[in-house]
Amino acid sequence: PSSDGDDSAEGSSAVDVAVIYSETGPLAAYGAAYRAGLEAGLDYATDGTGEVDGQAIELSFSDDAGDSAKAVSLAKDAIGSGTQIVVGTVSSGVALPLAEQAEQNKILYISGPAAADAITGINDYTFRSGRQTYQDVATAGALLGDPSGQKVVVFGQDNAFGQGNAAAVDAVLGAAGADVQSVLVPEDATEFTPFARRILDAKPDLVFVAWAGDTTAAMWQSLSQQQVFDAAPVTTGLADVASYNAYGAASDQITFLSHYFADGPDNEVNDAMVASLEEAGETPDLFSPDGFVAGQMIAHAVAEGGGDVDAMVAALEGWTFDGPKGETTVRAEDHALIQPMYAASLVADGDGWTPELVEEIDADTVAPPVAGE
Amino acid sequence: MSTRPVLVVRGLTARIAGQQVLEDVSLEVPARGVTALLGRNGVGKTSTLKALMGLIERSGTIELDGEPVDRLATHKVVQRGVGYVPEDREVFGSLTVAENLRLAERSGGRGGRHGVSPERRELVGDLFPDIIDRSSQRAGTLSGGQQQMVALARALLNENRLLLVDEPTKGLSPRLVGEVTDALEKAAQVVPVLLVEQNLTVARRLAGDAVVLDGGRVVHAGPAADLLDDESRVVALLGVGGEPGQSQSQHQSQHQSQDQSQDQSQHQSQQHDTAEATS
Amino acid sequence: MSTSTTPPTSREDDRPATTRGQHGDSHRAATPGGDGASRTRRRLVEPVAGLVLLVVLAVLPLLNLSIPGVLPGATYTPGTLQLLALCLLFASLALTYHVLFGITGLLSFGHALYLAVGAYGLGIVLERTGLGLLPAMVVTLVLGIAVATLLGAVSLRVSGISFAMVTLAFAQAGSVLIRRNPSITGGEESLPLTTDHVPAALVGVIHTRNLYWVALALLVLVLVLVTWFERSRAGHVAAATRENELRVRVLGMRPYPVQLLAFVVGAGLAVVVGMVYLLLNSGVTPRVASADFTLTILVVVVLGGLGSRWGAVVGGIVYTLLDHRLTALASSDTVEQLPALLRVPLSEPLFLLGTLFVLVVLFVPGGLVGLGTRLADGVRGRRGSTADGAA
Amino acid sequence: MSTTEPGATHAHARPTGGEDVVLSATGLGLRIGGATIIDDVSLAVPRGELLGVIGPNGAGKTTLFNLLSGVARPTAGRVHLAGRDVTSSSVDARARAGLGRTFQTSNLFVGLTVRENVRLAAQAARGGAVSLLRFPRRQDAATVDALARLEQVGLAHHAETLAGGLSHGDKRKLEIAMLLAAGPEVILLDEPMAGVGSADVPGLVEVIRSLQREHGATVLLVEHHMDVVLDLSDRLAVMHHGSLLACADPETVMADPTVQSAYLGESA
Amino acid sequence: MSTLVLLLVTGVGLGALYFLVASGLSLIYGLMGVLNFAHGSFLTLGAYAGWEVSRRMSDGSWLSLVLSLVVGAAVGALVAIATELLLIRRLYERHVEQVLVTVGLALATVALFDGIWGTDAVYVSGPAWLDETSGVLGAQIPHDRFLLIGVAVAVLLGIVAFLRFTRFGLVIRAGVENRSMVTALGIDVRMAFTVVFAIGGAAAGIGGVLASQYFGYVSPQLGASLLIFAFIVTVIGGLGSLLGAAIASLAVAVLQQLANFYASGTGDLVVVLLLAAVLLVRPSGLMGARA
Ligand SMILES: Nc1ncnc2c1ncn2[C@@H]1O[C@H](COP(=O)(O)OP(=O)(O)OP(=O)(O)O)[C@@H](O)[C@H]1O
Ligand SMILES: Nc1ncnc2c1ncn2[C@@H]1O[C@H](COP(=O)(O)OP(=O)(O)OP(=O)(O)O)[C@@H](O)[C@H]1O
Ligand SMILES: [Mg+2]
Ligand SMILES: [Mg+2]
Repeated sequence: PSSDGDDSAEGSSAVDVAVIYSETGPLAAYGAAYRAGLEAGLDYATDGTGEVDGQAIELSFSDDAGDSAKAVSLAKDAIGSGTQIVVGTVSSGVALPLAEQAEQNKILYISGPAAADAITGINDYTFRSGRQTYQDVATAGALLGDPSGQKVVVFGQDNAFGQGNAAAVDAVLGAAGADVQSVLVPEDATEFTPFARRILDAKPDLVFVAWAGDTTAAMWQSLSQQQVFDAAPVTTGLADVASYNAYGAASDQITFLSHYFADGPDNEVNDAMVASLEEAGETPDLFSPDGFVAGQMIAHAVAEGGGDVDAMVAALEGWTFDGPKGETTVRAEDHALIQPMYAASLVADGDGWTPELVEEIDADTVAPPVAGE
Repeated sequence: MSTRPVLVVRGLTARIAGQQVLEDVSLEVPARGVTALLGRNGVGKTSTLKALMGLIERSGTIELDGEPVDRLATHKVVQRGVGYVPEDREVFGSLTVAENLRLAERSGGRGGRHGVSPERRELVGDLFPDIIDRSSQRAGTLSGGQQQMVALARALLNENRLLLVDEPTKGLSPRLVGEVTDALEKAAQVVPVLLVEQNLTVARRLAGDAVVLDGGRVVHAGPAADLLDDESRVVALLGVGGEPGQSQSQHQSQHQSQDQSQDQSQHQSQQHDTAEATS
Repeated sequence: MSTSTTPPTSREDDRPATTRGQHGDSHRAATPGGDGASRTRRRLVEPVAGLVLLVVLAVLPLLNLSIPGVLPGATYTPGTLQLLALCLLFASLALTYHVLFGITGLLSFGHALYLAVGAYGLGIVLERTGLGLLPAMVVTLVLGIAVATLLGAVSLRVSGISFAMVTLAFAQAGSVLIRRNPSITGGEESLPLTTDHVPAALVGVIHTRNLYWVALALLVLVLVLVTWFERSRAGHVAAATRENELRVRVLGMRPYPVQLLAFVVGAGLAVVVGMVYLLLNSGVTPRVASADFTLTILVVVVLGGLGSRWGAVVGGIVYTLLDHRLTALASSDTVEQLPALLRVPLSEPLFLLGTLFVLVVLFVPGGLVGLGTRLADGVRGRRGSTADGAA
Repeated sequence: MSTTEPGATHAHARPTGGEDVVLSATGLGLRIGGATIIDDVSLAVPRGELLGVIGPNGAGKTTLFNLLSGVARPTAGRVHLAGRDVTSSSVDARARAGLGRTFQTSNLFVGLTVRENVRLAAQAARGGAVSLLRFPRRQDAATVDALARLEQVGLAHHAETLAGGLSHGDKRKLEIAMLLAAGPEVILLDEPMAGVGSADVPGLVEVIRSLQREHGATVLLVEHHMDVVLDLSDRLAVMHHGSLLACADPETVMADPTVQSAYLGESA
Repeated sequence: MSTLVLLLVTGVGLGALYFLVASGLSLIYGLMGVLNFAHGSFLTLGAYAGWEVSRRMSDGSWLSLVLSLVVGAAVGALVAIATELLLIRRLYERHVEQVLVTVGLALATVALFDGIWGTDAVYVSGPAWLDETSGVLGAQIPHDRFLLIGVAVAVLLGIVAFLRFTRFGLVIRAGVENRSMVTALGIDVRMAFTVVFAIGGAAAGIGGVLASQYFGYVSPQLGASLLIFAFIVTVIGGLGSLLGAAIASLAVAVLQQLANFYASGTGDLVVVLLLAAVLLVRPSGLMGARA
């Protein structure tokens, strides 16, 4: 960290933070949750002042519309005009190029909800404020108990997300002795019956579903109709609030692993976040904590590292703090964000469904192996 | 007699693609007989007909039987009783001959079959048995002359107040030229015709009046005979310097020229009132 | 009567689309035939104006110019230079499409594939081989041309809308393959540029200026090559093929090789553009291989003015500016404060872009360049007619 | 028409037996679906002859031209061009072997200028048309030739007009100019005079005559203007219902009663 | 065996969906030569309209489904008419420009839907019976497939009857070839074009409502995601041939199902290859009229 004298010299000037996220485009809903969380988090970390040690933290939001070319161009604009901290984006396809920019230009980058494992340990300048795929999968593993000898089928889309999940399951459960097999569906497919049959043909002991996108409802319906639930327990990640109605008839038969839902964690930070979001007219959602934690990390980095990138990186590395999900650690070696995860179930609630906590999974249980080792 | 002209055109100006092709064309088509529209290539004959039909941008006044039609959409003009035979035949190549004809049958309402009298159909059948035989052939595969027949038949199927006919004998065999000329002559007895024709023999035989265009303007109007029988005028207005190879074509035209003189005397009587109208 | 014939563009034009003068040269040739002087003047004007423009563009990074609302900042700042470089890149891409569609009349729905081949090809070659940047580019270009020749040779067996669909299908297959093989291409998570063998001068925000110059050089290169092709005898035969294939054959020439040549030239240049795209964005996502992206190129070419080289260039620049800056406009405070009826559409940049595009197609048939020429001709025409009147 | 000399004396150059046949068809036939469109047509055209082809509408004249030029493929018979069997050659291969044609309805590059239309024809004939390394120039041989051809048919003043904007008659003239520029040895003319104003007919007749006389081209001419056909033809072929009725000197043909009734329509 | 039955029957169901999407497209494209990229938006809008209806009615009754279909069709027809009057009409006979305006319209409308209904999918439910299954030769066939097949057949017959028993088909085929000549025969070709566009739009609206039932959701991307298959089906089937489109829909869907099951999810690639192969062998498509 630089000397106090330097800090106060810069004290008058504001610290610029460029937030690049999806305000429009297909992931706009995630973007909105992230932004609300971020504003709440910074507010919380600075006690509502928006200032750290007398330096105002200026967030400037810009829209990448989910397009990496736009994001890079926005990042270059920000970096070129002296910004040292870039945060955000909800899509992995945008986060990785931004991480690349961070390394090329030696600035601090804190990635948002993008789940790709590849972001962890990608370079010295890149951090993450959300969870990663490995943690999802490890949560499922924790639910399974002792996996050895069990047959696990990963059902997902045949793209980076699905394949990443399949690989992670293999790494987590396969390593623990499970027989992992995957059924991957072409991304553009609209008829899932044949794939449901494939799951059945595999005679699984556990089905792990990794799915994103609009076809979720149709997929679950096919699984119900072909009676996959009768064959084996099914687990999947609980997505955002808007999707709670997508699981249809299968809702109460699925064991969900969850990154976050409002009633999951039980701690003060979470209460504060939920209160602050509700006050702002927002609903706490899957990616609220990603934004909130980003806010906390920004405040901490600025407080400890001042305007110096290396100092900010050093300040974040190994930092343990209380986040909305409880005790959270930025692992020094690869910047993985070590955090607890949740198991949940959906229960009928009038017309819709609400998640209920089944179990909190300890942060260390689901911690990814150190990247690059 | 004081029959008024069926078509009165005043100050017709037209543009294609922003370029002026007609300038202040005024002409009248008498209520009977054939009026020939003559001129060298590219002077605007076809454009005149298209402008009358509303197929190209135009301004000026056009009256059909005293009613202005210059602001009507093309199909409205046609529904007022104007038949059109276009220069390039413009048959619908992907439709069959029968479909081409069916499409041309006009009716008061839509969809119905009424409006075309059996006599009309018979007339067309008599004139062009060839194409009736080919009802189910796609018009695009017809020979050039056959397509010309379809184009003519489409116009002759309906009762019209005026026919606009653009080079109907182009591409027809001499025999058919004769027959089409006969047909037009017959048609002209019930419906006036404005005829564009390069074949002066045909024009001479049919036309009562003639209008000559040059450079998008009318340069002459009057009785056809006055123009076509006056060699020096023909040369001056149409640029025709005596028919080529006259000697070789003697045995072919002898017969026709006899017809011609008869026709001309026939026409003579009609020409008086029209001459008055145009002067 | 005047002897001038301007290409018909009126709405009531009753000829099929293909008969309208869309050929850059024919536009020029078709303007007043009589006065050779104005033609030679024009012949000189184009290169001179081009050169001046080139110089201005080249020194832009050294200047401190700001165009508020259009550019995000002063011209020397990296963000602005990056945006300008993207503009130039898109202009180049549009030019490569002009070779296919504008000159040869080949409506391809799969042109994005070649951009993707360039970007992914270079990315993969750099990542998997120890080759330096230039050798890697050569390898990629050779590969790209091979792919273009093969797919072009197959798709050109059909024509018209069938050709469009076959190219669409190939591009779709390419897109599926890219998304489905993340271990090679990174899939949705993007393929990053491996910078080990890339000269340091092309890496990092402080060097954005160099990347801008690379993009400018690319545009000049593509413009020269496309102009070359268009002006060459082969280009003229390609234009003739667009107009009337049978007639070309009756004159004893084979349309197929000419079309294939145009296809490979267009696609090959797109591969080069793709390589620069990778450098500029230091990564690539499957978006560039999507059918939407091809449509975007089509939009650009039409926006600028179909059939004209400068149209493609102008279209590429304007489109990119709009695409990036409308996003900023849409999220601006002014829009936020509008009533919902206005705010909802205005806060969607793509809505604005789509609407604008529709308006251009409807009301500005020659695209932006056509609009420019028409305005200029209007002025000149009025001056001309008064001169005539005086004479 | 200042470029053609009027009043060139006319003489029928009769083909002598056993001369050099440049284009021939043997047993040519075309059936589409159940219809016989061309039926067993055999024809030999000696070098330098001008053969008129007449017949009622729909007799198969245009189709015969399509078969000879490769636009359509026969279902029977063979076509020989300059001693080579070209039955299965493509349109462009036959064009390169010296066959040129015009179309009954004008078939032009409507979006290119008149000059460019003719220039393309001239360049195609000279070779190297698809060169990437050479450019059309105002002074190059092909352009100079093109402008001369336009002069010859009386279209020089339209050189910079888009071909699509020409009037019908002018398009016919452009077709002929393109043919002149391509300079083929064997020429198929499908109703070149249809729609041409009477004023311009003599000029075009002279142009066609010069093709044969001065350039030694072999010409097949379909035309319904009898005076033109009779004026130009060395021999006359008569098509009827897809068959070749007769092929002889004009006097003999014109005297044939079938021709009189079916074609000329004179109830002799 | 039961697996094969399941694949075939659901394949036919998927084919029915493809046909519902493609029918309007094929009608408009085949008759008018307009490759309507905005067709997907018509479909999405129909689906949203249907959803708005069913969410106002008590969700899940047959009446509300029928009403959704009617409203969806009406909305589809109305936007199609508006599109035709405002955009397409000005560009008759300029097919490339027509394609382009529809591209622009598609871009703009998808963004507009994003703005109005949000980017998240809204979930749709219909009569409970549709979510149930019946055993057919040992395979569990979801009932909504039967609904899809039934409606697809009805739409096919309806459009064929329209073309056969009215003059519209004739007028439009002629109008596409040479519009000014049709007007020169005294026919108001513009009206005919509008009517056909409206029918295409109504078909899209119905397709949209049923697609949303089938997928269980509506999102701004719904139409666009189906559009590419509709294009492929239309082109394989052959220009303007509705029957061709129907056959191609079945072929594509069944092939896709089988390839997805037996050839490890290569359905998409197989369809692309099928398209290329069909066009290379028969450039005019399976039942295309024009060569
Ligand atoms: N589509 C067009 N675009 C531009 N100019 C045109 C177009 N059509 C016709 N013209 C011009 O309009 C003028 C008149 O043409 P029009 O077709 O009316 O002549 P015409 O008297 O019928 O000639 P022809 O006897 O050759 O048929 C011509 O100079 C022609 O060049
Ligand atoms: N696909 C087809 N099916 C049936 N008949 C056909 C087909 N194609 C052409 N024909 C017929 O073949 C005959 C020959 O036509 P062609 O065009 O060769 O005649 P033509 O002698 O050139 O006549 P014209 O002098 O009128 O131009 C015509 O009767 C035509 O209707
Ligand atoms: Mg004319
Ligand atoms: Mg013919």
